[in-house]
Amino acid sequence: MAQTTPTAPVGETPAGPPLPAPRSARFGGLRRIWAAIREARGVPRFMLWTGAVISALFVILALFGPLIAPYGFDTYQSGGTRFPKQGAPDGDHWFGTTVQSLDVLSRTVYGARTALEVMVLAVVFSLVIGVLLGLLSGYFGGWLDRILVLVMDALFAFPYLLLAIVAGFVFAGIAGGSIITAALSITVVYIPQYFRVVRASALSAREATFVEAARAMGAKPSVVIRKYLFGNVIQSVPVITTMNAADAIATLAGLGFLGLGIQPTDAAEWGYDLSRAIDDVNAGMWWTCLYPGLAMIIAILGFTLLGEGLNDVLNPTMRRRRISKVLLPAHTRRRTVDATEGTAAE
Amino acid sequence: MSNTSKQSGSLRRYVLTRIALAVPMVLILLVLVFVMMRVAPGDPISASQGGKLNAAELAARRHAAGFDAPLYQQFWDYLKSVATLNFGTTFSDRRSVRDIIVENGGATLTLTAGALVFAAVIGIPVGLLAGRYRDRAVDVTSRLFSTVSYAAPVFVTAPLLMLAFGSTSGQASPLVQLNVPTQTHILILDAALAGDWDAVGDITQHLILPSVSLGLLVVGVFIRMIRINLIQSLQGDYIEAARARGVKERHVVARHGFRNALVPVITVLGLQVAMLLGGAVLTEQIFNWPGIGRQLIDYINQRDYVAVQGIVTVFALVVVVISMLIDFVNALIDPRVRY
Amino acid sequence: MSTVTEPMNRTADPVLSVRDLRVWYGTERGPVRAVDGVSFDVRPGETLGLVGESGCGKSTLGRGVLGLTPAAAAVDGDVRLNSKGGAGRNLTELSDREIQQLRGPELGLIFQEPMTRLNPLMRISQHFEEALHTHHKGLPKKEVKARALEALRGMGIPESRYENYPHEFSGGMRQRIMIALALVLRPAFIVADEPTTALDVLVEAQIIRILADLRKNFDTSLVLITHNLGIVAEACDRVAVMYAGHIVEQGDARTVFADPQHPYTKELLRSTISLSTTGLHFIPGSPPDLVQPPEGCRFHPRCPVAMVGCATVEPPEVTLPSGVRSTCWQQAVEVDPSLADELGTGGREPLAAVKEISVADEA
Amino acid sequence: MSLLVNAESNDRHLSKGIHWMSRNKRVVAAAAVAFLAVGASACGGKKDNSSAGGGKGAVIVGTIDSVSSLDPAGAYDYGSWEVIDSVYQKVMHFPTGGTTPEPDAAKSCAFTDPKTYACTLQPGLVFSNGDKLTAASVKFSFDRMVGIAAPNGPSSLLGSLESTEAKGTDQVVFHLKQADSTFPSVLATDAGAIVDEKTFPKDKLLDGSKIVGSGPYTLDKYTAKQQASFLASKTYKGPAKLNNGQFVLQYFSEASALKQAVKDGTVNAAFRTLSPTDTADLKKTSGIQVLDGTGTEKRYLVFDAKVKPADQKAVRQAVAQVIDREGIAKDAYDGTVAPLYSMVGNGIQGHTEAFKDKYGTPDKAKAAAILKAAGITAPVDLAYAWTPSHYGAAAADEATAIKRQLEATGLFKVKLSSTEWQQYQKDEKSDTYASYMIGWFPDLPDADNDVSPFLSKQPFLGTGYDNKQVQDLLVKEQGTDDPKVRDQAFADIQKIVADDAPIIPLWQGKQTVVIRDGVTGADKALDPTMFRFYELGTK
Repeated sequence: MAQTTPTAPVGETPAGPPLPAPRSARFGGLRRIWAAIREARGVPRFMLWTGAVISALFVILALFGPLIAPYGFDTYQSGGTRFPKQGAPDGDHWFGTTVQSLDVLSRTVYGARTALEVMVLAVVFSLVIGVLLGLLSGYFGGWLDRILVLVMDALFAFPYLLLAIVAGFVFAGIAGGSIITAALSITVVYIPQYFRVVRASALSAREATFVEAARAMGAKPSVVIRKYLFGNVIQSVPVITTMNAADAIATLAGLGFLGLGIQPTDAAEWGYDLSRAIDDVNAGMWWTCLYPGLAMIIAILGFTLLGEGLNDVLNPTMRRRRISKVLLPAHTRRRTVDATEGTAAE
Repeated sequence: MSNTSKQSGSLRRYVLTRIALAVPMVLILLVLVFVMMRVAPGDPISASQGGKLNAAELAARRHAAGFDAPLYQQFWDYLKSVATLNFGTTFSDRRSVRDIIVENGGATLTLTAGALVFAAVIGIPVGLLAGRYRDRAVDVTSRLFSTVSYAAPVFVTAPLLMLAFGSTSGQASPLVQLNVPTQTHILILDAALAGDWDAVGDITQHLILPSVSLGLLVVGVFIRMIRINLIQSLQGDYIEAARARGVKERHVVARHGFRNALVPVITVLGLQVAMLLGGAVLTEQIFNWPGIGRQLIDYINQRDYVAVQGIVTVFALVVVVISMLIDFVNALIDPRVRY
Repeated sequence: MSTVTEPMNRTADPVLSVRDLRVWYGTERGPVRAVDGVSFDVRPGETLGLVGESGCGKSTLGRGVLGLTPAAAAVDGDVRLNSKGGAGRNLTELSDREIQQLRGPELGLIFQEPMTRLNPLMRISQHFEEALHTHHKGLPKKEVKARALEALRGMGIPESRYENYPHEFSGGMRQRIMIALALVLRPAFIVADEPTTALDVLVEAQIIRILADLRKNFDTSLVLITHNLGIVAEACDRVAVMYAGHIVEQGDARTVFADPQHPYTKELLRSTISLSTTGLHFIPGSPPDLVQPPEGCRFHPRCPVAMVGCATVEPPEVTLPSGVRSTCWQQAVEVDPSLADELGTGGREPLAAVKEISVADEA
Repeated sequence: MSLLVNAESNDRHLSKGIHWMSRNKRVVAAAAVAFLAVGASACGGKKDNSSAGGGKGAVIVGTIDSVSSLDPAGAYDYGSWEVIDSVYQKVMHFPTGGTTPEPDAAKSCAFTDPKTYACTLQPGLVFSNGDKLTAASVKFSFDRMVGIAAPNGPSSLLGSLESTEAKGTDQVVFHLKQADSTFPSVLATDAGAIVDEKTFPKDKLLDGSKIVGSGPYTLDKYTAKQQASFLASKTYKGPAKLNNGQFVLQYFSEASALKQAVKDGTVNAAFRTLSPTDTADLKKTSGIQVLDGTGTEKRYLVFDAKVKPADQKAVRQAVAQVIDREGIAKDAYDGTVAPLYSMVGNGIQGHTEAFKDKYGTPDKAKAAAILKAAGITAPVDLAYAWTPSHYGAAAADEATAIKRQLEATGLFKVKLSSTEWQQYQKDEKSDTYASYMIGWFPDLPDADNDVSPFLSKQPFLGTGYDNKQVQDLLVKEQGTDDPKVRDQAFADIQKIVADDAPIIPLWQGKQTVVIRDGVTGADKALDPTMFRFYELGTK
């Protein structure tokens, strides 16, 4: 990643308002985001931070799952004694046990781990592919653009869960239900979103005079894309990313629920646990369904709040000057001097 | 009215161009679906007979069923089936996808409509209030509600609802299903046509839980979109202008704010139908709802990709058509669109 | 000196008389003193030009009078509307409901940007119907249409376009429609907020003529907000020059232009291109931050003739024999040397040095 | 044009002062009212559906099976056969509770020689549409079945049928390719269903649901994947005694939904297939009974003798020695399955407890000894494959249970691998798995049908097990219909299999039917060969 090399036409170009100053081409966007976050107030601030905290907790839970969870996700006995089958919550198993006599608490914790892995993979995949395609399409245009747009729109036209299901069904057949597979099936759903956003702003940036200038100066496309478009685009991405992160959790669970997700013996997955729990619910066993369900909702909630908050903060049309009531100090009447009589009057 | 002919003309022109634009999209969709289904492994025969027959027998049957025909051949057949609106015949139980749509579409339609009604009844007023009284209590609570409802997947809310309100599964009690003569394949309509009001009651009772679970999926988006658009339209210049003409505040909000907020809202809400169709798959599965979504899952499990292909195609086409209709509606509401 | 308007202006008492009007916005950084103690009068059929750099509070003043300031703003002072409907009430003390009823029939506002001021989803007819229905309950439909068409005709909009949508009109036409919308209710007093800045020169002339004719046809008083001194000279009886939330000079347009008193007015006039001026002159520095306006005279950091005292003591408003009122120590001390003491010892030394620095800061 | 008129009129409204919002309000209000009304009428609806149970004397049975074909030539799955069996008649049938076929449409049948089976039809048989059922109909049905050989059809069951011959109106002679003692049983399956030659096309499957048979019921109303309603046939002449005038099959997508339906009383009975949890819960529910009967589904642990370490007999034996069938039945299936100690199913003629006799109760000491004797050092690394997408959710539990049992002995380290069903079949045949999970649903209640597919010269599983002695025994038992000879052959086969342990039988499914109080005859209906809907009745 070469910083501004003297050959790069950065210096000459007037720092157009929509663009970060050349030097911060790559971090300017982020810096602006951070500034916006810091000056957030009121509801957006609340959503932003609540979301952030919940998401953080979720991540911690996932990362340190093995330390937090009392047992492994497939542990069914300890010290030779087998766990109760569908045992109600008690001292040893705070969240009870499942039909496979697994500890619900541990399953839930490890579920977070799985969710995080898939989430990160899915988001990264779709981010990389989507942004890349979007930039190329928006920057170069032409037939490449036309074809990509058509395909993406077509993908976009699919009901997204349906798309994920079909993709899951395809991938699962090819590679079996691994974490990667799940992530891929979800990725397919999100690529079009990134593509659209990125392409749009790439298009607008492309018309901008300074980019024209840069190209006129013979800047390599790669340089222009990296320094201008990317810096420009970076801002719209965080919102979508967090929103998708939330979505990814739900979609993964949806796949798992339909048995198209990760293989149950490979990892703990909330959707699968829920599908198994449906029977228990009808049999009045609430704990196997409640805790994974709750965990999922909270996790999704966290990321959604984060995304919403970011959106409020970053989206200018949603930004709003804080109302602070003004108290006018007592009036001091302006003194007047009337030259028509030529005497000063208070 | 000198402008009458002009406007209708422009509207007609708009509709035609819009349709023309949809054609390549449809073609791409078809290719996508076809490719996906061919990448998908397995076939109905080894799925259903795999445990029973030896390899040679299986191969013979696969050949007999034409699963080893060359791709261009298969694609051509697929295109023909779409062109004839027949969408192919399922392998596992030899139903034409058209029949599936006709027989099970009614159920999905009922469910989706129910969900939309619920989402609209809750979402529109709340969204408007939230947008009008921004950052007040009503706004904050509604936003939290919308976020939660958005965060809770169908298969979490559904069981909980079942638990809470006593579960009802299927679109009606078997006897009701048995005794209502089939005319429109929309059970509730058939019951009404037959004048069997107990049946209608039974059907509606079964309809509530599924619609609510599915509706909760989109009500959040409803609220959010309506709110945002109202806020934005209330910031419009013509709002201040109207105030400057001394227009009553409630007219300013209603006539200028709400109405202008409506245009983008309709678009987004229309897109939600796609989301509903997706969610319907899960909902139908959970509530044993005999809709298209449930058929889809069945056929996926049977690896009947002729069926899956057909159903997915129909879903996709429906979405394309809907988005087209939305544009037409917008063209009606917003004169600018026509030009 | 025009003879037509003079006597009328002098005799009739003002339709609108504003005293010590203040409009402050609340922000993160504290209150913005957009309008900070402004007084002026507008007489029937009179056109008052309100000039000043952008951001000096012109538009806020206009909206402040009509009570269209945002929720975050605080307004006080005395705004008397002596028209039939106004009945000498103080507008700043009216309820939202009361002021809303005055807007339209008594107070009109014409906007800077005509393109976005009409509701794109409503036909022109509907705009008029709405306006008329609001203020004349139960006006028969025929009557409504008749009056609307009359107003449009006045603005040179053909009847055939009555049912059209806003987007079917050009910018100039829209502005004329906006004006027609304001006039159709025959308000006694109209604020025109830079009505021509968004339009090209030809259209501008057109609009200005229309506005100038107002008072002939309807005897409407007009406050014409602009930064274009040419327009003022052309269309206004009197002019008020605003700087940083204050009116620094006001009086008969011709008198002020012929012999500007306040240094800012002088600078302003010099900086406008005319055949006489050679090369472009500009006022160094930039308008002050209205959250912490400069002590003393707000113009002193940029004032070429500022005195040391200007930086600390606020100047009085001097009414000169010509009737022109200027808020500047220069005139004040001329008129009444005794006031000089207030500037303190050495208060009359030029502030040049200080100015250099402040200018340096700005650069 | 009309569009425009609308727009116009709208605007007229607007100008009259009826504004969008007020219109919108009205819409919303209307919708709200509608929704409330829905709610209200729903409460009204409740009464009537609780009474659904008994209504109109119809017995409503819920199931999660699905029908793939209403035409016998295309039907080769339990869901379809539930329908076929009720609508069509067969030359032979299995009497309730029995596994030896008896005449049904036939008056009498017998082997005239090992390769010829001759039947005489009952006089005066007619199809539900009035057409006569003659020897020609029977010949037509079998020729058609074999001729069409539908990809999803059961024609493979008639593999040994050379040709069918109609003599006169009531004589049917079946010529076989080779001696096949199981042929009478085959005739009793629904592969032998007799169809009306005037209704069914000769060379293709019948479309639609207008099917005609001579069975106990006629298909009255059919909605695919939702409902099938059967009315007692007025023309039926056969052994079955009907206890109901009408029964309804209600199709469910999810076991949980089915369970809820039987709990709510919207169905009178639930057959195939509730989850162990549901069954356990229903047992506790008042007003509901859960009946168990022997099922036909079996689950085998199959070794591939071509893959290490399964190629070593000692390893296979050691596994057989420690595997705890009771444990699997309890842990994975809540006792909804029964331990199985032989490839030949419980209750099938010729069944022996071969594995129990050889290995007794699970014993890790013996197992260790076996390995030691063969000079194998424990722990042995053994890969076990299973598929999540064909044997239901509990398959996961079974796989885990097996892993746990084997590892608990300290003699094995088990690596579980799960593969999607499609791939699974390929891998298993291509000797990829050392050991794997296979389920078996026999077509006939005949020992031969439980063993020959796995042990014959070309087994359709990758077992890598090729035992001449066993293959000879199979030929022998297939060559005769003398019970004593066959039983002996099967006894020997089971003994050898238990010793070589190429395949370890684990469990045999129980069929479970859940009925609400007032439903009669469920015990008789619950027959291993086929569920007898006609036995059901309501008090």
